[in-house]
Amino acid sequence: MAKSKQLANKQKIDGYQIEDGFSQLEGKKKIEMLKKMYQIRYFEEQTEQFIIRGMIHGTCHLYTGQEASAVGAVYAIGGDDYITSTHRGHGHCISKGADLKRMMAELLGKKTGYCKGKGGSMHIADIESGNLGANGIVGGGLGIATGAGLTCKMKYANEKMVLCFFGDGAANQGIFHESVNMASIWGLPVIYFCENNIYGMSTPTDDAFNIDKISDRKLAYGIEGLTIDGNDVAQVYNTVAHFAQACRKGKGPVLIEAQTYRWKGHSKSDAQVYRSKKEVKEWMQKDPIKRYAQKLVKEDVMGEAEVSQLEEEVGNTIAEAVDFAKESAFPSPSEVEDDVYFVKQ
Amino acid sequence: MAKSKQLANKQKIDGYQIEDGFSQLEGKKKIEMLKKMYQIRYFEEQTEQFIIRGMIHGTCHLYTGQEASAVGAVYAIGGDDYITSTHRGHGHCISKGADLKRMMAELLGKKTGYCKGKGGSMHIADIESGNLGANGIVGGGLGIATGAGLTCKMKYANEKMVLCFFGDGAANQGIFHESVNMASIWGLPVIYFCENNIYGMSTPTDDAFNIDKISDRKLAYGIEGLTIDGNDVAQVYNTVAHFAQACRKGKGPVLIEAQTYRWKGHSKSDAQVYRSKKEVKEWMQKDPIKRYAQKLVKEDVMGEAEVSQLEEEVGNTIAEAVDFAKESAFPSPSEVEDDVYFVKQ
Amino acid sequence: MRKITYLEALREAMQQMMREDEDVFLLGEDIAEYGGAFGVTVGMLEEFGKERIRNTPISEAAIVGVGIGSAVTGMRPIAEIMFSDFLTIAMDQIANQAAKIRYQFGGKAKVPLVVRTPGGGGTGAASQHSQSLEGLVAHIPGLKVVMPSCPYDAKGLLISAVYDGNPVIFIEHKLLYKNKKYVQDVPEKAYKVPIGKADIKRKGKDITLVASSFMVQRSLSVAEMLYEEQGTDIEVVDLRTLRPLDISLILESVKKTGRLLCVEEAPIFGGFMGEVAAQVTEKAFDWLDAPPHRVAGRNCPVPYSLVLEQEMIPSEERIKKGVEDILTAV
Amino acid sequence: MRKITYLEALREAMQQMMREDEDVFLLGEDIAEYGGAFGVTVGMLEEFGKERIRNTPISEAAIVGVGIGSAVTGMRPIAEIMFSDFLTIAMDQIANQAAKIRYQFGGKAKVPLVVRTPGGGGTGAASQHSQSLEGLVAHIPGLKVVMPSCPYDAKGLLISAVYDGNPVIFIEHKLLYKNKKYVQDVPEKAYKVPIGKADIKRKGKDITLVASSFMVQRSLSVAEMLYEEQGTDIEVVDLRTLRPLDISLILESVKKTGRLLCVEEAPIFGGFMGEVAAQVTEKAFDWLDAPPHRVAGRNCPVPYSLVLEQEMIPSEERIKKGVEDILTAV
Ligand SMILES: Cc1ncc(C[n+]2csc(CCOP(=O)(O)OP(=O)(O)O)c2C)c(N)n1
Ligand SMILES: Cc1ncc(C[n+]2csc(CCOP(=O)(O)OP(=O)(O)O)c2C)c(N)n1
Ligand SMILES: [Mg+2]
Ligand SMILES: [Mg+2]
Repeated sequence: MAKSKQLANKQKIDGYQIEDGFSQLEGKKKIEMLKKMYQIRYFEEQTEQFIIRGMIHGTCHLYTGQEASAVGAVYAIGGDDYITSTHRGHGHCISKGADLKRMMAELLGKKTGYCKGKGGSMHIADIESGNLGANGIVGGGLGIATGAGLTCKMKYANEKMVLCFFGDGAANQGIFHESVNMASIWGLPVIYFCENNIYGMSTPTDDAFNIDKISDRKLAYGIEGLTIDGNDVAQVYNTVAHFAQACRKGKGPVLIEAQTYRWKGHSKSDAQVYRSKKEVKEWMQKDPIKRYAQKLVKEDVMGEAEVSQLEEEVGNTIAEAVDFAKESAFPSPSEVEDDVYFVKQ
Repeated sequence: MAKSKQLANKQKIDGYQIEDGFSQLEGKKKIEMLKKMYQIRYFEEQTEQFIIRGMIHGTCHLYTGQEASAVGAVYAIGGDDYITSTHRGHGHCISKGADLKRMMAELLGKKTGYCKGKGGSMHIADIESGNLGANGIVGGGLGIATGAGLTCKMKYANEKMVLCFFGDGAANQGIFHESVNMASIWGLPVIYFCENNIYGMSTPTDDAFNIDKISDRKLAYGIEGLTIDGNDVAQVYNTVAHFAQACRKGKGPVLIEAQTYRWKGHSKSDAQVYRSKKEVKEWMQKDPIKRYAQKLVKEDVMGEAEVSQLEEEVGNTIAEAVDFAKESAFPSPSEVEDDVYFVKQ
Repeated sequence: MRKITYLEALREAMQQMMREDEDVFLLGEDIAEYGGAFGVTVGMLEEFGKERIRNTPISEAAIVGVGIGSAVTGMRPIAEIMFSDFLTIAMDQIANQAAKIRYQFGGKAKVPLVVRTPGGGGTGAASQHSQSLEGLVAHIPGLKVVMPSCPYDAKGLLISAVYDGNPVIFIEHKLLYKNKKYVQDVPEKAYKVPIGKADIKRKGKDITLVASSFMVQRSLSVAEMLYEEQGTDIEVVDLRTLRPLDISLILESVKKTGRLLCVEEAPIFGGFMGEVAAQVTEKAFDWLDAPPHRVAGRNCPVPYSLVLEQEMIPSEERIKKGVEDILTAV
Repeated sequence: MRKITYLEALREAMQQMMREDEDVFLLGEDIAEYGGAFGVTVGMLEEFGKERIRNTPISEAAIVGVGIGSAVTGMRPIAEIMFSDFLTIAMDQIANQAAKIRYQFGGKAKVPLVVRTPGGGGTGAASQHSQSLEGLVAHIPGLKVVMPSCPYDAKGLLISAVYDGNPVIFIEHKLLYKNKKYVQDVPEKAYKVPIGKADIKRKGKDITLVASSFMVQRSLSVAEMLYEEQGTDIEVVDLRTLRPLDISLILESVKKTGRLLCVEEAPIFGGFMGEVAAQVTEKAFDWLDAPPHRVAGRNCPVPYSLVLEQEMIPSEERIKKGVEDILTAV
């Protein structure tokens, strides 16, 4: 998608000249992106309800507040491209086009879920749509993404590429270091997309890093990289589109740090003693969805009524997903040892 | 040691102003350092003989050609400080004051060896002298060094510090990343001393890194770092002394890259197809020992005759070590399960 | 005495050691303000400060590596790995460094490191947060492996572990931490439960059940149930320590009952209880009235959905059936 | 046919697959110019180029991680880990990613990844380069574990592994690679030896020896020796695949001989053969004339000095004694 665009006016983002491909998108596309953001938001609100009502066996990590990051990034790559996701993966998954019904069913442990109830929130994957999966291991997607990048290079001559989501916390895992270095020396088409939401669980980035910008780690690998506003969907879109193009040209990997914030606790059981209500409130005021909706209204892409209508539509989709999930059957205990191995037919 | 020195004239090394403490050392000390370098060289020549004659069960990684690096660095820290070493550890070990007899005995698998014959070349350690051990795992010393640094901070208020040797190859292990980051955020007194001998086994650094200087990885952790001539014992000494002082002041870790070259094959069984004889020869012309001896003669610290005498002395020491090792007994098979666990008396 | 939970017992052990001994400190992810993912260290930051309740980045290999380095140089670190599944990330540090340093240096180093970590399933945390990986570490010479099943043992074993002088993998269980059902009288003073000693948690004469950690509790429930229902008198042996294994106590019990059922949460194939069954057969063949059997986890990762998870992990019903099968055999 | 070594058989398998199938490629440390630490891939760079004989930095976790990612997206990577001891560094990738991806995604992914790695001792490489860690991986559901003992099996099993569609940990043995004693007739054409099938390497009627990899060869020597010396007729079962285990063949053999000795290079405690012994006891108790026994590595790391190393690893003498002990028992 980014490939076919004319060069538009450029913006300077963290020292890079980035073309504003977003502004050239059709209105329909822009609205679709808003819709995805609402889908994520409402999906997570619904999930939270399930948690409160004790309907989720296990834990969940909500993506609320980070919607611009997943949507902006995923819309800037192609449908055939790959993503790898994280424990906080619902947003990535929805952006990549997952079926909300089957996601919801998975959360409730149903047989109709993406993983037949075997994976749950932390393992939703949809290989067919190019989503190589959420991952319960912090940093778990980094090696996989790099390997997918190798496939893209060897099998698809960089026509396909990989968008690898990971958190600020994951950037201190050894596998981050090894993976990015390998992608760099081999020139693999991978965008390492670090969602810096200022905390790894309870640990603020200030305590886990002695550098100001995580993207400065690019210097350890000789690659490009920059820090962007992860709550500005257009900026995320433009940056990822820019580097996706570079990836396809064989220019190798890049490290993007998208600054954002998670509104909710780390997981189900987080009392949030490590941050102030005030801090949370301030970030909530910078709601990426509201910000984007206002932009679209201001730019006359849509009217306020249309926004409300969109919200309502999304609400209905979620309600349908809930019905589907609730009505679906649980897997049978007899299936427990199925799917461990691939068996030739 | 470095602590007590007066500030001398400074040199600029890779952007840092480093005081030339070396030139102020007593002649005796300077000669001792040369002696250590010879000890390493001759020890390795003897080891090579053992290898050729099939007397080494297992493999060995010779330090020949890198002598300035170990000696310069170890002499710049205190006797109470810690080092961690590598698979190519004989040089570090000798520099830290190990007994050549017990080292040689270990190589021959004798009970009188440092490890009672249980460790061999890759595991010689001497905790009492502060040598926390060679390591058969590439990168294996990095975590341990960082932990020793934590002890230095918590128990000794940074009066003790740690010198962590590792190779260029090890800098691409995940544990490098995690360790240096942890030392940085906690301000631990650790000098990460990367001996870049241009190859990790057969792999040239050019193939394993996409950056020119390994020391630039300092930028990923917000620490100091620089690249030095690892074959210049004075420069190594001065640089390590400078940063050892900083460590003791609580300024945290540093990443030093010392450029050097290994003269011999990677290990016992290396046909060296990956490099040219010419390249090896060129580096051998830059022999760090000859260079240092010439410097001492030129500066009138010692005469040429004294150098020869020193060489002879060292030759005798090695011969004694060989005798000791050969005459020593093998361990008894009945000891095989001893020393697995610490048992309270 | 007062009754406290398993979690409280662990915390108390750490607090008491840290008050007495400057060398003891904790490191791990989110152990400070947050108090650890399961709350074991809640409140400890306030008492001991952040130097000794040392929050780390998400770097499991370095957490253990730093633990090793500080242990070798004189500290007594207690490293927390948030879920035992992540031991795999630190496996080189555990198996190649911590376990081998003493031996490969010819007995001239000590590694008094404790790695605390919660294992086991039953919380719906799925495949990467529910494993029982004790078999992996128990196979490595140089390590000790401890798995307490109750508050009393938890406190006493943790104190023993910190002062053992060897690397100890100390595996706790998520379902034991806060469950009021398992509270116990625990002495307020510090005390040790010896490492390497199993414990008969219920005396019986008809069959020996060998288990560890949460499976001890489940085995005890079954024992009570079967005693009431059918008068079957089960002896429950709690391994407490997997390595070194207290095989003599197990043999004693089996020689008395003539029958052995091993109960294990990990997938049965290649699991630790194979060792126990094999050793018992080797050493007490003539006393056995029936072949030793194992009731263990299914041969699959731990699944998410409750119905599947309950099927994967040995239930009371499965243990009961295992007992009945052995008793009716021969 | 021509006789080739184990190493040549492995190389030939890889060459043939790579000529046929663009998706097959190798990655690992020093596998290109150097041809791998043991020379298995010597000459392959020249034929296939550096894209497909892909030299990596020293980053074991990423080597396996990259293998997984490329496998999931359609390639058939063969990753080489230079020594099996370093599997520990990649253990999270192996146990939490490769092994679990298919299951946790509900059966909707395939991970056709082979991890080739040499295990075992006998080379004086000491504690961190001599381990037999198959027990660690064989316990993990989702993995297959293959350990060929001879050139014929090596070639056929490697081809099966690459086309199995599941992650396979393929453990070779350093002492088998080049030893001319073990050369064999090996078909020039590509062929498969099925994964999951054990093989009777020597028929006998007095006792069953179960072993894998190099210990099969050592067991065969002992079998010949004892047959000549005493007429003892030993059946040697080569597991070939540890997971899935071909228990039915083992049971068949044990039901015939009534006696089982497991031979294993790894330290005995918690090793894989505990599983074999336990399963045989569970399933063939009434056929056993004596309790199954194990001759295995001592409970220590592999020491350096030759005298110690020979004591640690099961020798022919120890195996012989193990056989005699069982035969004289009862
Ligand atoms: C290897 C590993 N270590 C620790 C955890 C526990 N854990 C889950 S999420 C998380 C924080 C991750 O932080 P970050 O990468 O910044 O992602 P975020 O949660 O902020 O989205 C932690 C510590 C884990 N799942 N895996
Ligand atoms: C974890 C691990 N991977 C691989 C090896 C095999 N190996 C031993 S030394 C070596 C090269 C190390 O290179 P470098 O760190 O530059 O040290 P150098 O040998 O050049 O001194 C390799 C690959 C090992 N011992 N440990
Ligand atoms: Mg975060
Ligand atoms: Mg090197």
